[in-house]
Amino acid sequence: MSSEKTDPPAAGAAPILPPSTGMPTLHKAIFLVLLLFLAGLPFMVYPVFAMKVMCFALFAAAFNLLLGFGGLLSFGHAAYFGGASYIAAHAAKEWGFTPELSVLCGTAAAAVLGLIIGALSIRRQGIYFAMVTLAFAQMVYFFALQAPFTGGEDGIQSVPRGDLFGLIPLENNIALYFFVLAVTFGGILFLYRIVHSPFGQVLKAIRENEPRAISLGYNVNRYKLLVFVLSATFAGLAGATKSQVFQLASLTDAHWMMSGEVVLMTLLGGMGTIFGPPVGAALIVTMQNYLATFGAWVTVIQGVIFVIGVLLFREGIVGVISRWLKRPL
Amino acid sequence: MSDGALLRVEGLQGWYGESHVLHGIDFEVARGEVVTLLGRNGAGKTSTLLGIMGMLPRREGSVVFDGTETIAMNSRRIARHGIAICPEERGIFASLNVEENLMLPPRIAGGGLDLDRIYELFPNLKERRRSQGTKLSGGEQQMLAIARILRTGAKFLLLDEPTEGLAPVIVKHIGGTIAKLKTEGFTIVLVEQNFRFAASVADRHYIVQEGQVVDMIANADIDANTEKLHGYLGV
Amino acid sequence: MIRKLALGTALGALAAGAAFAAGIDVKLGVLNDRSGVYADLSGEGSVVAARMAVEDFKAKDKGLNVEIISADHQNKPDIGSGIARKWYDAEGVNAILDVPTSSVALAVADITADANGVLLDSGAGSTALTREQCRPTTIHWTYDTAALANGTGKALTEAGGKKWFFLTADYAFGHSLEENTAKVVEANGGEVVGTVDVPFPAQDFSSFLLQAQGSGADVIGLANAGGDTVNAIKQASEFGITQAGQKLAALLFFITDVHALGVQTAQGLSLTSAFYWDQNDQTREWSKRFMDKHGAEPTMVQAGVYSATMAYLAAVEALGSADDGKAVVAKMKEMDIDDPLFGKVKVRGDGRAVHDMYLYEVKTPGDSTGEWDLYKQISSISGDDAFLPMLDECDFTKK
Amino acid sequence: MFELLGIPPQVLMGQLLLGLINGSFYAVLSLGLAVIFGLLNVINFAHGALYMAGAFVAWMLLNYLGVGYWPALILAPLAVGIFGIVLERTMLSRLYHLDHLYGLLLTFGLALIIQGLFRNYYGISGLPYRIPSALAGGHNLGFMFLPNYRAWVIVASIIVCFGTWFMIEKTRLGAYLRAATENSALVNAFGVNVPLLLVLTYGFGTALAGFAGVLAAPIYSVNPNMGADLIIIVFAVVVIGGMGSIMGAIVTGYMLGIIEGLTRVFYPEGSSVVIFVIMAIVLLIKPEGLFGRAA
Repeated sequence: MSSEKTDPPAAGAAPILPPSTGMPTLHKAIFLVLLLFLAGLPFMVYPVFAMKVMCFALFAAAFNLLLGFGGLLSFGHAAYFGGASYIAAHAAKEWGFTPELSVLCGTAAAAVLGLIIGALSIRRQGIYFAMVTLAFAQMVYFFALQAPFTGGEDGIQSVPRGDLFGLIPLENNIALYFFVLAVTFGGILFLYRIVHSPFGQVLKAIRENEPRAISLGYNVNRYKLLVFVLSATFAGLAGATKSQVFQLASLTDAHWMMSGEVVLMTLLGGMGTIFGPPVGAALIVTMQNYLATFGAWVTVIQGVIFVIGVLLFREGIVGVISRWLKRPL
Repeated sequence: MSDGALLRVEGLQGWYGESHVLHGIDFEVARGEVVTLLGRNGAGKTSTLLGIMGMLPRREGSVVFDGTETIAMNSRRIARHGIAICPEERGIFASLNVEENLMLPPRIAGGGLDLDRIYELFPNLKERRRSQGTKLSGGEQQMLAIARILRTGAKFLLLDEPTEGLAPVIVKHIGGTIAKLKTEGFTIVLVEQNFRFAASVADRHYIVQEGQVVDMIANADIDANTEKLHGYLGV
Repeated sequence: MIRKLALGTALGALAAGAAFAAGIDVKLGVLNDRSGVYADLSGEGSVVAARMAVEDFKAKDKGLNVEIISADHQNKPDIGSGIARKWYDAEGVNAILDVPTSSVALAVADITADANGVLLDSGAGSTALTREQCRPTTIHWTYDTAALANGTGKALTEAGGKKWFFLTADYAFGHSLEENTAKVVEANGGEVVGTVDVPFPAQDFSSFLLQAQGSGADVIGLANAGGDTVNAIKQASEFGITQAGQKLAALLFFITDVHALGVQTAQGLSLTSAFYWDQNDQTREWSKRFMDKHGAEPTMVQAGVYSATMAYLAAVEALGSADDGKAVVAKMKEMDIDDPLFGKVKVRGDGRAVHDMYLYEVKTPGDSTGEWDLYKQISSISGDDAFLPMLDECDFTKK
Repeated sequence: MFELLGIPPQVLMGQLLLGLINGSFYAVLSLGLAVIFGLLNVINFAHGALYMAGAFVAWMLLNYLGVGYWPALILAPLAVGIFGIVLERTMLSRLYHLDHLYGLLLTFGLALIIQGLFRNYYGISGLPYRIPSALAGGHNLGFMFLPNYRAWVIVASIIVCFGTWFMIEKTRLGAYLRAATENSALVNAFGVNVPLLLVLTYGFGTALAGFAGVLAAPIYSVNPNMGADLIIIVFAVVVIGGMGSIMGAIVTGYMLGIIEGLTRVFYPEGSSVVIFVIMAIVLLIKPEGLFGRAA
């Protein structure tokens, strides 16, 4: 088994932008259009559904930071997503924290978890890295199942939505929607900044040729750990926010299928692209939502989409568009 | 000579993914000849052998072997036409023992050496037939790599730097083996860095530079062309 | 937003117009497991049962326009609560039916209370639905873990099974079933000699069964459900545990499970159920129609969906509207219900539907005359004995 | 008589034996996974679904064609293997030049499709499959009652594992496989039909999954979900043993079955996570796995 083969794939056809201080016009325009669209969205579709999409979009974007830009395939990201959602739900329900503090609490917990697991995992490569992260995620799942405060199978239910900053009640779906929009959109913008910062460039260098990056004097492990923690933190932010939206933290969020789902979202949208993972997340969540009435056929349809995606659209949707436009997206 | 060519390569181009390594190789080898490809590191000698064998991910041009165009064939079919390769760094399999390594390439034609004959030629291999292939010394590994393609019945051999990193006495032994094979009617294309060794076994030398054949020197003319050769090889 | 509102108003006007002409609009949502472990005992069969209820109620003739929709909650509380919320907020659903899996049911109960809808739960077992998390809009129709414990647990203890060992599925439902049963066992002079928490879901129970065997218990209580129960029973028979004299108590066991096991393996097991197709002429007649449509005999959960829907429609008819969930539930609590499948049913103030439960034993291969001829009735348990007494703070008729 | 942590030795013996039985399933399944990974570099996530399919094919043979357990033990793996060959030819073979990840995703998608289809047609509660009459009953070993069928499971798995090991390590065909695992391009250039080797290997690996499925049918509930959670456990076994190591997969399979069995006595709740704890420790200390060659 040669070492190239075990490395995660390079970021498809989409090249990374050169380091620049400003955002390219195309991206600015897309972000702006997206923001306008999202601002109007809750009046067109069911707001809770839109919020779910946004939480998963942030989750996928955070995961993509690690896979698409850091070149590290984690198979245990449900640990941070689910872990943060439990902590945030617990903070809001038992400690009476306001929503923003609860979310912060959950996110911080994910960051700490990411630091511990990351420090232990990043020395492993390729499939071994994926398996170590899976192993730790299974332990987190086990903890979520057994710990007294997580409510086992029931999860933490009836989490109060509370008042934002102790002032603005979020009981109203629309108010909550704009809170979630601010958190997730802000999160994705922040991830965008990271990718296009000098730090992002070093990551790219490491991903493409680790030995050379080492010889250039970069402390590769420190960079890997940092990107791991950042990715875990934002995955946690997504999970914590989701727990406020659904007023619920449950085992689903920590299960290994969730780790698999986020890989799927990222690949379907386009690994290593900025807009791909959120698009993938939106597609998968929409699909699950609208196919729910098909009962057992959902898994079959999902499987077929997987297979077709892998065989025909490996660059993902946004990856393909980006190739057509010859512009990174 | 050109009518009797066993192998004729014309305008052979080759790529590894995005990188273009062969830019139109032209040369030919007559039946019973020993020919070397000489050139600096990275000139495209090994790629030329892989190109003939169909082992490059992508190739274009023409490679006619024994009257058959092979450019569209995969390496398995090319092998079945009677070409055998002894690859760079010998390609001995670590998970196979010596005898398994020997027996690995299937017979593709009659007239291959049988196991007893091979052990007669290379007695060391017989002694160590149960050892793991990669536990042998470098010289023994090289013997093994050559021996295993003699079994197949292929009469056209591609040898990629068979003397690399070996002690002079073993190099000499290999030279002897190649000479013997030539007398038995084998046709051989040899990639070499060791110019002295090449001169001791080959009939003709092709010079490869930047993915193209730039010159051909008959072994008989080699003394007259020493200067030129040194220039090509940067000795 | 404006367009949407305009559209909504237009549709509303249309609907209102139609209502004047043809009666009351009712939208029912069957929310259950359609792909996971409970898909056979609830699933599409529950939708079939709900449709039959609408037909049998002759809703059209009585001026009720009933529409039924359905969705798969995958046994995940987040998926289930998401669907329930959407149904109430965006699709105008009046009542949600079935909802197996306690964790999902509890989440949906909360959302239902917030939305002033109605939860007619048939599939879930948790007693919390009418106790710790009782809501004025919840009705818990078919069974609960206490009723199962009072049926199977009590019967077996009284029959001499004094020492119990529990194989408990290691999640909320399993623990609650174990706890309820242990109380009943102890109240009847028995004792619990050991328990083992089995990770859920599990395939291989042999190791746990061996521990149970070594404990010297008279009865091995299976506090689990679905595939876990089936596997545990299959393996208990394989290891000769039942032959050696220990009795198995499948605390939650559906006819589809027995069917999956076959009478050869399941024979002699005691189980508690609210319904069996071969109980009387009415159940036989109904079950035959169900069988024709669905291809399997109904489980008690599916029968419960039917009978709860009948009662619900009657209350809506009496009130003339399905809009106020709390009022509909209050109405159901006032009514005297005589159900073709469940007999006399009284919905208590806390939302617990009280009816008789039955103790059955699985027939031997010799006694069983057909694929679905599976149960022999041992006794019937009156509703008041089967279900836990009402908690005062949960009596919403007093508030 | 001594007791270990309050457990009498007889009970411990019984639990060890049961662990070995479970390990038999792990060994056969992880062997198939390891064989496939070794040569194809594909992490076959459909393995659990194919295991389930094996059990179902046995059930179908019995109920539709009246073919009993013993013929099914050959026919069902054959059917699953042929299905695997079709999958390899039509889909997997297009992905060999790509990263592992794509093979994993493709097979994950295939697993969803296979499971979904069986769920649609056969429901979820499972189907009964009787223990063959020749193996009904059991023997009292003193410390436990050992059903004959379970004893057969151990024997059958040892035969299959040893046979596979022998074929790979000691035969000509096995030499091709090992050589192709190291350098398939060179083996192909010797005139060996490597694509044929690949497809046969995948067929064989999936047939092993099908075989495990038939073995499981009489003792576990035959239902569409029976392989769904098994796959990551078996995958963990392969990783602990060393990816692609045949002996590693077999030995680790039995060993983890036993460790899991012991966990069920001392800390039952933890028996579902113990394998992952071991995997984390092994990967952190010896990343190439217990029996793997350092990469």
